[in-house]
Amino acid sequence: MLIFEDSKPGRRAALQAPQAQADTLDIPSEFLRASKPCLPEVSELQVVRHFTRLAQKNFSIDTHFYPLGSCTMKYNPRGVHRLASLPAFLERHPLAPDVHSQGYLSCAYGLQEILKEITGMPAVALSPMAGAQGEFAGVAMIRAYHNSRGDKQRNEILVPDAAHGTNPASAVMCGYKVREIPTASDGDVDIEALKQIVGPQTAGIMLTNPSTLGVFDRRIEEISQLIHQAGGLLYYDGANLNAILGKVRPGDMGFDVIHLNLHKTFATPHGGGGPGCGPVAAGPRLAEYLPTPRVGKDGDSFYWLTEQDCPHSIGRMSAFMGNAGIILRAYIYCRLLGREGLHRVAEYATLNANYLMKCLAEVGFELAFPERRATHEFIVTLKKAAKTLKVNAMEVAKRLLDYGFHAPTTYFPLLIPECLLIEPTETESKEELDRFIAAMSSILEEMQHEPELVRQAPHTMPVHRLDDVKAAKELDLVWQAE
Amino acid sequence: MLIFEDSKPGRRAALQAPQAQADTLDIPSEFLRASKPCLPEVSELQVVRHFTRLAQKNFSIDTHFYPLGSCTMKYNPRGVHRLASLPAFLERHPLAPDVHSQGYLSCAYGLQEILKEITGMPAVALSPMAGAQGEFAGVAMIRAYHNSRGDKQRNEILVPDAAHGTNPASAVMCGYKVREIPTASDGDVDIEALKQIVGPQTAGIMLTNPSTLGVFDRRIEEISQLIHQAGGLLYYDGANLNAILGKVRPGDMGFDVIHLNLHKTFATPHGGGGPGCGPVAAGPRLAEYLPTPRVGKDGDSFYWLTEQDCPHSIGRMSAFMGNAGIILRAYIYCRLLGREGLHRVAEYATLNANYLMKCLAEVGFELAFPERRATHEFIVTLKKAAKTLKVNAMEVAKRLLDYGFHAPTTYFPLLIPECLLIEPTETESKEELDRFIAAMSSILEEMQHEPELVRQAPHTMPVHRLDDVKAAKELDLVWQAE
Amino acid sequence: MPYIPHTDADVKMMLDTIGVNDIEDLFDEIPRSLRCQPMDKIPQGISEMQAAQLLGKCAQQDVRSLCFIGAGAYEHHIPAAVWDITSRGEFMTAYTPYQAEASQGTLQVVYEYQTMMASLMGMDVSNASLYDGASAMAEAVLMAIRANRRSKSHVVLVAGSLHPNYRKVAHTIVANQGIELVEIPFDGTGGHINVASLQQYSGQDIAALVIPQPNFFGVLEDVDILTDWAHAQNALVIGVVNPIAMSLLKEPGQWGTDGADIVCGEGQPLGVPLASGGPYFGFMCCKQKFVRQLPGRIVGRTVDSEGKLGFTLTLQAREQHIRRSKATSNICTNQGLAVTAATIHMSLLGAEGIKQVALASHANCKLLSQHLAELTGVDVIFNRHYFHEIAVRLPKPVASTLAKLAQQGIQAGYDLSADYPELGQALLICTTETKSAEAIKTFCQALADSII
Amino acid sequence: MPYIPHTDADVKMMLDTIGVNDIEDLFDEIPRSLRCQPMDKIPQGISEMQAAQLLGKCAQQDVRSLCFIGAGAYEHHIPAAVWDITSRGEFMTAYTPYQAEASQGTLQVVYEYQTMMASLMGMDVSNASLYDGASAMAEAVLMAIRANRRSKSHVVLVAGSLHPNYRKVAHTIVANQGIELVEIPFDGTGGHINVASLQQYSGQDIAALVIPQPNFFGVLEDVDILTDWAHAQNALVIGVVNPIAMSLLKEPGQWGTDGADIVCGEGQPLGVPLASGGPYFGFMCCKQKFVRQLPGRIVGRTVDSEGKLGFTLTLQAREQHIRRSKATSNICTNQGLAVTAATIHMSLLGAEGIKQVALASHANCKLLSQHLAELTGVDVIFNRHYFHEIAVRLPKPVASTLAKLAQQGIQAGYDLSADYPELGQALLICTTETKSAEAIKTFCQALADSII
Ligand SMILES: Cc1ncc(COP(=O)(O)O)c(C=O)c1O
Ligand SMILES: Cc1ncc(COP(=O)(O)O)c(C=O)c1O
Repeated sequence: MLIFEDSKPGRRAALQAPQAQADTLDIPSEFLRASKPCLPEVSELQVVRHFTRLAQKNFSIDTHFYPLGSCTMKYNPRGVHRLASLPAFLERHPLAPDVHSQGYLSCAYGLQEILKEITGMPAVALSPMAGAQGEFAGVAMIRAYHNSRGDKQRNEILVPDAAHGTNPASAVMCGYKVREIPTASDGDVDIEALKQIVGPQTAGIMLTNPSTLGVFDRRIEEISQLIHQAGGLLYYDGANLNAILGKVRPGDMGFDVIHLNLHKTFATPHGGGGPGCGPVAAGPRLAEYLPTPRVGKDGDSFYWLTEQDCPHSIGRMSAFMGNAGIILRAYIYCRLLGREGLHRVAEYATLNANYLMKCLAEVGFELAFPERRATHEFIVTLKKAAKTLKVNAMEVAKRLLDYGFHAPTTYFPLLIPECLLIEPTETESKEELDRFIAAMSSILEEMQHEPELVRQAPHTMPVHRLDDVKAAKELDLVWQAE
Repeated sequence: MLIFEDSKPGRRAALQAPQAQADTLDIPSEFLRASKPCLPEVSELQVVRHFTRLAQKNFSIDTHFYPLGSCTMKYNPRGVHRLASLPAFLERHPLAPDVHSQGYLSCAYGLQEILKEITGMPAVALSPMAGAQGEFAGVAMIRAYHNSRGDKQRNEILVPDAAHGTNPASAVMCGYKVREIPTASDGDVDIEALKQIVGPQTAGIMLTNPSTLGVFDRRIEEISQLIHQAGGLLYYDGANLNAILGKVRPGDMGFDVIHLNLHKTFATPHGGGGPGCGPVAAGPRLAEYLPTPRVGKDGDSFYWLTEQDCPHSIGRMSAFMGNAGIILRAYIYCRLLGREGLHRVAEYATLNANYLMKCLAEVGFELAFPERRATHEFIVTLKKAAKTLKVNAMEVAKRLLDYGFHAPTTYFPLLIPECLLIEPTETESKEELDRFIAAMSSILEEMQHEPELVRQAPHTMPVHRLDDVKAAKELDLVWQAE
Repeated sequence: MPYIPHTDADVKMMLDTIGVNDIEDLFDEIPRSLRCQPMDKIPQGISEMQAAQLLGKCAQQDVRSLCFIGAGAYEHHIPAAVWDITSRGEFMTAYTPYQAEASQGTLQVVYEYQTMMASLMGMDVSNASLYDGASAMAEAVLMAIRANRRSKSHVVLVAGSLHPNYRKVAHTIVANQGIELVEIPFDGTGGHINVASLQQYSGQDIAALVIPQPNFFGVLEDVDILTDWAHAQNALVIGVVNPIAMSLLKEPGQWGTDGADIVCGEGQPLGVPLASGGPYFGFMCCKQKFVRQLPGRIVGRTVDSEGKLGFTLTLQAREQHIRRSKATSNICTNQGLAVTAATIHMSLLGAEGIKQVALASHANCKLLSQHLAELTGVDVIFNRHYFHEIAVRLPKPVASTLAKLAQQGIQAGYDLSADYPELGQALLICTTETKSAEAIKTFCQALADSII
Repeated sequence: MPYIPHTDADVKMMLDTIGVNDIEDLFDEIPRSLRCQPMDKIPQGISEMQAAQLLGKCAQQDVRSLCFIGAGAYEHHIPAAVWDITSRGEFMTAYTPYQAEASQGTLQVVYEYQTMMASLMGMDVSNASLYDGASAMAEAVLMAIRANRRSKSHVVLVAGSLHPNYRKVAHTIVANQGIELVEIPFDGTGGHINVASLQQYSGQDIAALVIPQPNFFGVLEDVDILTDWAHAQNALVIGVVNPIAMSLLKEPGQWGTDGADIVCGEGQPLGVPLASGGPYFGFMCCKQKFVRQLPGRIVGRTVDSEGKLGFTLTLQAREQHIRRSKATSNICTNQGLAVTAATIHMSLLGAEGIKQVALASHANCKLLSQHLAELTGVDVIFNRHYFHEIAVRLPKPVASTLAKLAQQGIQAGYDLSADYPELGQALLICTTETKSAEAIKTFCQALADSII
């Protein structure tokens, strides 16, 4: 039932609005609204009950194992949420004077320092509000760099075919053409192809390493040299940082700029779609172009660096200071884990992924890169099953829901047919992984002996398989009273 | 799955405990524990996931209509919960000095004043921690009163047969004998029988009015005279206060002492079993016997009245000051509603009950007291159905769960066979009541045409019908590792 | 209308259905003469925003301070997850689980709680909670009288070293049934019950002996000796213990040769905030053979009609709603939500974590006592082993010292002089793991300044 | 190990299964030369209790004050129910609803949100959110360029009365694509865009005109005239509005003859706390015909294989994960949780409630301006109708006045002098329904004292 169907004219959650003062309204009617918007008219209990029941229809980390590749669905610590929600933080106006804001500023500054250490980069800006905005910022910084040198013929950004869709989209938003680089059969970038493509028109390359194929590109140093020699710069997509935290740093690999997904590696909750936060860290070449605002420190006090302080900045990305609440969460998470804890993140995420990969292979699943180590994630391909058993990856994913597991990422990266990208994260126990393996194994049985059961899945969710085609063809995007 | 089954030796939610300082332990081993208790060894995510999933297995006000008679399951305002959980309130030690506690004390005092007005009684003590403890306090006060007058032959408390089980149990805990009074066929106390029973041995009577039969005893003035003339006192069980708030006051009906269930009428959540709070209000005869501690006011400042201030008090009921958090909630609820709002509570609770009663009668259910007004609740009896259709009240209750409604109270009061005691409360909408009526009506159909469906209910809950007999016979009260 | 969902049209349709003209008609069975006036002394309603402003002001008046008061309620770290989950609507706004099939969440939580609590106490079974530690002890006394088949006595011996409020509450609750609570004086040097002082009761018919561990002064009692003495008299042993301490100290099930018979206490230290005194919860465990005398709710595991495991309230025949005047207790509503919190808390900390809490709390108290030893005029009163709380004698009146420290935002402890005038100007000071070495220093410095 | 559930035995078994000796072996594909040193500059880990103490101290430094700053972020009452429900684990810890069947909760919330938001704006459709108001406006500019089939221009006219930071963000985001944002100066007397100043662009090829309502100064724009002018030039109209104001002011769908084409703005006033600037959310609505150019997620209603209604992400072919370099935007993660809060907030307040909030906020601002009128030297700068926010000129430098008031715990407003030096010592002051008459008086008194 929709909340609108609970609505009845004249009903109110009366304690939530102030007494109207309509008699004092001095605004002439030409400026005023003539008809009432269609918002529900419901009681407070109706609202609480409606949305509580809706919540129960979701899978989430708090209720289910959620091995969604490339998304790092790890435990979101409740203690972090609590502390980031202290009233003083929630009540502070973004434009409050610095003297009233030393607490928040010190945390943001603290996170900048921590991210510098983690990335091996000398400067950090926290304001981009998600990974994609961080990508945009990074590419815009590359552009600003070339522009400042009068190097204007560089109009191409190179992006591996396995890259996340935001990479090419961000490059285009910065006014670049995108050139795709193929992947070699071992999962690393096809370096010979890269050599063909790179040239004086190359502004830079966007790499994810470990890549979204779940492998670490072993020739990263060579790639880095190649690009730099051609006058291009290297952008690092940090969405997969969970795999290498404390093991290897993007700065040391030769990258010039990187974004991080705080809502992945740094355990801030994903909120059913967001918010996230995509800080950007920059090497010496690009630091001066970082977006504003950033936090500076003078003696014991902290302050906002303004546009005046950063004359070469690419500018603002948000009306205020970015997703402060997420920044706070990441800071608290880092303080809780500390250097040892952060280091362990990559170790156990990698351990879990490799264990799961090995076990799934043993029960009969085909790996995309059986000769490679898994990083924090890995790919299973159902190419053969799809042909012989006529059960595809999407159907297996849906069937997993019936077993009480969220599905892995499907059909991404696009170049691996019928793929499942599986990322267990470090916060899942061996028992949970073993249960998942058992479920996958049992689905494999079903594919052989009861394929229809899998094809029609899910069977136990609030709805059966939804008709996506109808959704896109007969658009129903807002509710209309009958 | 039990949390113990998630447990593995050596696992820890490591951030939750301080670093051990075992080296400094100076306590000799004779005082120390030799073996470790069996607590689960689990990670934080395992805990969060386990208990979140368990929560989803409950029906609750926030998720379901819950017409549990005698329990007043109304909306528990989230705003009240939030404000009662302000850190300053949660962090205060119960023995903190009064100068550090003026905020809490002013709220408790404010509630005392409000309850005086609502009950029509001159004095209130908030410390009893539930209705039953309030009953104990009230009866103990009656005993203290008689004792103080040397009136020691009074050894009986009268309790109507319809009374809640806590009433006789509380009287016995105070050292009294309990005499049951029958109910007349119209639902009121059988006054002729009462006249036979009352006498010089009568210490008092415990009455619930409106009674648990869902009717208001019309002869309350006569009863009051009768008891008082015999030298007894009247105790009012305030669990049903929701029905009469602002309409009639126990003090005006002639009662000498009353307890209130803040977790019913005053909308504090029931917590899956508690906590509640059972303040006691007393008339002039009994005020001096109220339990300690209470809150006094001197000029602008508030303080705890101690045993010295109340020499005739029956004494303490709790180690500290009772369920302070519930007291705060009730105070905030009263302030939000204010006098008009509190008044409306009884009106709409009564409207809902009478509407539901009328409609259920129309669809074919038999009422226990068809000639009477419903108060805030009423009784349906399935006596005939049980005989003719062989479907009993318990089975109908279970079947309601399948329809997404919590069951009404069943088999209470004991004197109405196969009864359902139904209390919708004022916070449910007409639509919700109509859906409930439709469900009941459809169950009536099922009873006639598919009785087995009802008899085997529930069918959609996390478990099917549980074996209570086995539970009591083969006691399994704590988990043992295999 | 606040929290009332009815529109005018609804009301009209409903009244029509009922067949009356207005809502007032529904109250026509109440005698006119009794109907009351508007409740003018109750303030008018306010919005949630106004309430937030009002309560915000109240909260500001409750000064947040550095608290060294223990005396039965203890400030421990509570993981955020505990109340985040406990406050979920499905736990918070459910009733007592009368409909088991629709309450498996709450029921399983209680079953897990019973398991944890019984194990922590080294006992066979646990109930689902009582109101608080003090009222639980009163119920334990009543239970002991019912349960002790070898005694006809209504006399229960109670250690004078037990929390004074517990003794008062027990008196309020049991006295009307003619039960006599006899106080055993504590040893002036050790602060504990010296078994010698029990000798006068040897051979008498005694229903039970109540032993605290640690006692009100933080002092450790000789629980083994006391237990064996009581059992030798055919008296039952009631332990009143701090559950955090039980991760470290010998569990009641192991006291003496046969162990305590009934154990109860305040559950607050297990994840429940100080919160001005409540809601907390009283726990109670006992030996299997006494389970039918145990007051309060009990959850059992059973199977459903398909053989699947599930949980339900059991042994209800002990309870007031079935047994009425013959029930084991009048308790109905208990402290379920606090128990939910405690169950989550114990799950998060585990046996090892709770032990670390106990160790750190105690280590802090040792640190405190070392600092105090440097203050001239301040003496630790008792010479026995203790757990995380100590009684000290001050050279100045306690009341004025406390007032001075309060002005500096320090709640220095509990003034013992009213309850125990024989101890002189005595102050009970507690530390938990929440007190840093720095905070302890601040406290001792402030105390030093105040007694100059 | 914090948040890691593995026991030593687990690790050993897992390594054995994989066939390596230790965890370090799993990193053997990373070139040795690249491996990094321990991250020594990161502090060591602390417990949750220590973190609570640390953050508690930080929070204390963020002085809580009486805040009259608006400037794009507004302090409104937020019902407790909003975040209590929004913070439930199932909403907070879910990912973007790629698996529709396991995400009906989130998806239905977004569908309801889209319905409410489209209706509040008087538009046909809404997306599921963008990052914030400023970046949403930048996306609106990009969208207008794509959507305007009648224009080949890369020129977009932007009111100079629009929030300066919005203009800056839009510049950052669109400039690299060669789009030119031309600023239309505002009228010095009215503070609004005078249509006369647009005449110089008449007949030119303009892709779009961006109109704020109310504008940054709180002043109301002549939205009807501006809209009709733009449409006459074949330019699209982008409205940038305050959603609370839209309960009262004419909705963009009704601007001029044909209504605005795209509407966006900051969703924060709808139930999202000030929270130092975020997470907030940008909303965006448009006419049906432009829906395929709309950036961001969109939820549609459809049926399942049994014909039951359900919800799913739709029109994904616009998005980066399908369309990659040809997508309508690079946005992926959005501000879903804030949207959940806004949906609950709008449900609790309803149309009437939000209108009351708007009316009360505005009435407070009128009260404020009356008080200010009594202060000599303080002048309201613009002579037009406004909504809940006004610009005033002070007789003393704004910066030092603000500093003085800050010392008294008052955040007096937003200093306009850096962005608009032409206005002199100008201060932008806002009131919402949270400011009592008393607070307004306190403020005016403090302001009066500070400018003597
Ligand atoms: C590899 C990769 N890059 C970039 C992104 C984009 O991050 P965001 O969704 O925060 O914009 C993602 C997120 O899914 C990703 O997995
Ligand atoms: C009529 C009546 N009296 C007394 C009580 C006892 O109250 P409590 O459960 O708070 O002890 C109840 C509670 O169910 C009740 O319904």
